[in-house]
Amino acid sequence: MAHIFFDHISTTPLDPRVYEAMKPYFLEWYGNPSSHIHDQGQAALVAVDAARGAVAGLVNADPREIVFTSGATEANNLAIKGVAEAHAKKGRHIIVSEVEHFSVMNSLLPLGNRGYEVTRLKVDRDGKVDPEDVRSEIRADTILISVMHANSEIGTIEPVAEIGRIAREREVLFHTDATASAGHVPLDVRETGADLVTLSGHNFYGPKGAGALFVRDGVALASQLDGGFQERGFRAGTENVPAVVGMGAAAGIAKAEMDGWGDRLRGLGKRLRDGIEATVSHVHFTGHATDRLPGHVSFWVEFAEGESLLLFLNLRGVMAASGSACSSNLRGHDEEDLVASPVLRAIGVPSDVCTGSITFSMGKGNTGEEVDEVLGVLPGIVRRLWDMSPTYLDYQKRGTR
Amino acid sequence: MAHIFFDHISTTPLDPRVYEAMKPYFLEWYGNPSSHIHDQGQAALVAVDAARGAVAGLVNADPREIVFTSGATEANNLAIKGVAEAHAKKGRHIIVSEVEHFSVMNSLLPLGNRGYEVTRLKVDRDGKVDPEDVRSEIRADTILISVMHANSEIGTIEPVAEIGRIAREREVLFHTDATASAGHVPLDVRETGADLVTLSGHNFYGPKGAGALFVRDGVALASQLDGGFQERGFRAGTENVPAVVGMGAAAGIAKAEMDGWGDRLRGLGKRLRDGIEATVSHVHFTGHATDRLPGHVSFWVEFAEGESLLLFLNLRGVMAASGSACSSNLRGHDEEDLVASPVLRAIGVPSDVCTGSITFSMGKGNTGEEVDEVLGVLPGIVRRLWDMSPTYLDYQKRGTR
Amino acid sequence: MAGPYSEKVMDHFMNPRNVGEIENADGVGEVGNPACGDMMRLYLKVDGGKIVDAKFRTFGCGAAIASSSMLTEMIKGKTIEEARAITNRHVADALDGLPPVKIHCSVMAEEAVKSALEDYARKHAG
Amino acid sequence: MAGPYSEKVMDHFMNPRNVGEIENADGVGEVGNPACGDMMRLYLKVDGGKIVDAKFRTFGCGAAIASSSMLTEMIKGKTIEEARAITNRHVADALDGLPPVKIHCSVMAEEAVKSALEDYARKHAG
Ligand SMILES: Cc1ncc(COP(=O)(O)O)c(C=O)c1O
Ligand SMILES: Cc1ncc(COP(=O)(O)O)c(C=O)c1O
Repeated sequence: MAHIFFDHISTTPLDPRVYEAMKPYFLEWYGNPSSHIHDQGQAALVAVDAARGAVAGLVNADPREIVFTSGATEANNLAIKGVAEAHAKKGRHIIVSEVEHFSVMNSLLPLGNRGYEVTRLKVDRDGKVDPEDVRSEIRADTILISVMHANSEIGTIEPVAEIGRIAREREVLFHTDATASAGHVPLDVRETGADLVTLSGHNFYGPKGAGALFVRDGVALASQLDGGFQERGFRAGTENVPAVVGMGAAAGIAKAEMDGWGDRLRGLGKRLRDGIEATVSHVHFTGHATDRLPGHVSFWVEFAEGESLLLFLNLRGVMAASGSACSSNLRGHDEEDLVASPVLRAIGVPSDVCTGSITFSMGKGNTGEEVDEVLGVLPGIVRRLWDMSPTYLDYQKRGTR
Repeated sequence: MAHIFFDHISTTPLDPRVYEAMKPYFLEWYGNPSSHIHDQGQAALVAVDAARGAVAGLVNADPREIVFTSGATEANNLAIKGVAEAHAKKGRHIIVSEVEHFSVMNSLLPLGNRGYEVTRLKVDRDGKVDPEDVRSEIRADTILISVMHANSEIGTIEPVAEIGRIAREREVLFHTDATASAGHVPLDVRETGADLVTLSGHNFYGPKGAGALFVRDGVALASQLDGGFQERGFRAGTENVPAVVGMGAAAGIAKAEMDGWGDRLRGLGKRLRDGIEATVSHVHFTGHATDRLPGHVSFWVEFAEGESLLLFLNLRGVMAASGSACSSNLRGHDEEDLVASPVLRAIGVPSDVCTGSITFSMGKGNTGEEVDEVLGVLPGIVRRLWDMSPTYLDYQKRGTR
Repeated sequence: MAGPYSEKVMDHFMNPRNVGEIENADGVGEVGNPACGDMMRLYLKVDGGKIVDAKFRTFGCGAAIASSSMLTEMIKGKTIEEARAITNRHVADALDGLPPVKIHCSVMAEEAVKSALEDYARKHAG
Repeated sequence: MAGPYSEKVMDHFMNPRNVGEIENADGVGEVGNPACGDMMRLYLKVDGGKIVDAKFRTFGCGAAIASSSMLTEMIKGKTIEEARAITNRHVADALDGLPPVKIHCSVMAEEAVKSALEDYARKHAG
């Protein structure tokens, strides 16, 4: 059967070259970088610092500005809670967009009990924040603006450079969650004017278990994982050496190759989108038409439910996502954990149809043949679900929705 | 040159069988467990849950009671801060021993600003907590007792079962940091009466990047990493699948084999200790003579400084630690970061000599020949440092310290 | 590869039994709401106090479709009393279980049959 | 394997120059404290306003031993004024740098020579 992975927003396959780079740090050089007084520890420390340089290089940062974490969730928690804690004297007002990932949104929750106020910026139909809204929401006690670089669910790239400019002008710290975009589209922390940037290794062909927070030199931040003196005091805990090495290798590869990937993936994205448009009716594409992640095609289909679409696609060897991974999480305690996608609601998708969303996210390994194969199976699957659906029946009888 | 790793308290070499278990989850099964609607995600989820079962099996827990984290530091932070936050209504008093790791001690620091009070229990000359001290320090507003299972620096195993009994009697939650002991000596969470136990994969021949917190069913705990709905809401963030799988494999191996390792290591430990005693004068062994980690030999030498000892040992291919890895950390900003070991101070080692401490921690791969080789080089190194030392000179001239 | 669902669920999802409508059904039940992600419509044909035919149309997830399909299989041939006694637990068990977050789909099935039987009772009360 | 220290530091650590005592030294300086992990004792032989010999004993880390060794090399043959002008920076630079946490070892070297020269001045004041 086919094995077509179109779910790169959830994670990406490890690049074999990255794996090769990691290998020596499993069996041979297993040292703890804190024990750098001896050869094993020293080898680990040197490897971590080389990776730090490579990750810094990806976003034009100084190596000293890279704080390794266990992943994007931890980096987002550190950015939000770390700034909130360190700047509480200046104020307790934080501005975010309403399409941020749960790891930003939920980091704000514990702050609510401590007197922090949050302004959630509306987005337009394409999922974009209006930088002028940022400007008008800034108050004297605003300490942080957090707007993501790219949205994983609908692919839209936010105007972070404009937001960064406003943040700098008004002397408010600016964090951007670049989990979905880093390593895929260029991101220069100097040009963006970001003070804090979240990066995730496993989202650009690196390993799970390594993320990073760019922390502009001089930005005060309260550590959220307390313990030993690793990561210059910003993040305690023995470094995950192989994963950090892998993230460094992935950063180096992405820097060198992402322009090429991007061009190819934009082509595949167009081919997929055009094909869907031509073969499936009642389809509504989501996100910005051009300012979007390469290879990312997202839409919703009327009269069909997303999970069923995904299950049938998977039965044909096609792996995709419906909205954020979270919203199709079957591991919750009860149905309360099956939240409708806040992103789709934010862009105005009617709630009775937003459960029918699909996100196809392609990666550098995908091919035109795979696109064609997906286009070959999708219409039949949609038809099958329509034929089972009472809402589609009613629509046909009434000739209207 | 020799390559003798006697620093297993800082980290352990990965067991090749563990690496084999991890391998399929790098290039082949790279899915995100949250995307379990498709085959890639499902494979990841199944693997994580199998690992959960294996880790639970190591300490006689239910799989539902295992929360995977990025490591021991995170598990300790989650235990301390998570209980503090979730039980603030009951009280704000926490009891710890004064020999806890920095990741427990420093987790208490941010709580200080929020009205929490901490009682630090004294230890005896062997580094042991007296359970009766625990009993007498419990107050109506005590919400947590945290006493480590084994101390990595001096090897002493604490009387956790007695402390657990007192904690249960008085209905106070009990956390034990088993980073140094789990997978090396038996630990049954039911017998110990612990409500929370910290486990660390890379400390028992598993990979870096995976730790776990045992959370007894029903114990309320506030998540410290907020985001998606992973780990039953206790810990957000995409699971580090290969590392978690590796920790599971390491747990299974440890459960089956640790008794054998322990016996061998106790033998090697005795050989090393006896040899040092016979060949080096002015040596003082630290920690409990019998209630200690197998293969763990710790001591301090008068008139010699620890870092110099380690450097010379490393030049002879022998890798060891001086006190906690932290206290020999050369990565700090300034000398304030070179803290004298709080553990050695706690057991009454005079501060002018505690810089001369050495911890040899052997692992299952070490041999008797390696012990003999270390015994062959140590006396000469000590002599060399003495010959350079003004304090040794004075001692010899005065014939007294 | 084991999926998030049992083999039974996947079988009924992939090959749902009794999809369709019954013209001039004796009872029709509709529960759920597309806004909540699931909507189930159940048609019954009743003869001599027995359910002689059942068909459904469902908009929803894998569990919703499988629960609908399993329900129709379970009630066909049953008396009205027997059908009324069916609980969500019976449906879920017949499917070899459902993930906790999907239990509500079996609840929907239970509600659908109750609702269709009420409709039948209302229509045949006079 | 590159260690935490420069090759220069390691060279002076492994093969320290001028370890020992000078009987009837013209100046002796002692700085540091074993409780802080480092103690340095410096002996000077002065002749015609020049340091003609220097020896040391040091208890301490790699950087402390290397700084002591380097210092003795640097001051031998220097005039008292030249030796007094030596700063911790000179010592650290001569060692191709020290980790930030170890800068205090070079400071100790600077203090040791100043202390030994003061001792010399005191002894030879009258
Ligand atoms: C935009 C964004 N930020 C953060 C995260 C969290 O990443 P992780 O689960 O790897 O920690 C995700 C994951 O999907 C994401 O899409
Ligand atoms: C007793 C103890 N607890 C916790 C830790 C922290 O472990 P990690 O750095 O792997 O997070 C250590 C590390 O040395 C330790 O010895």
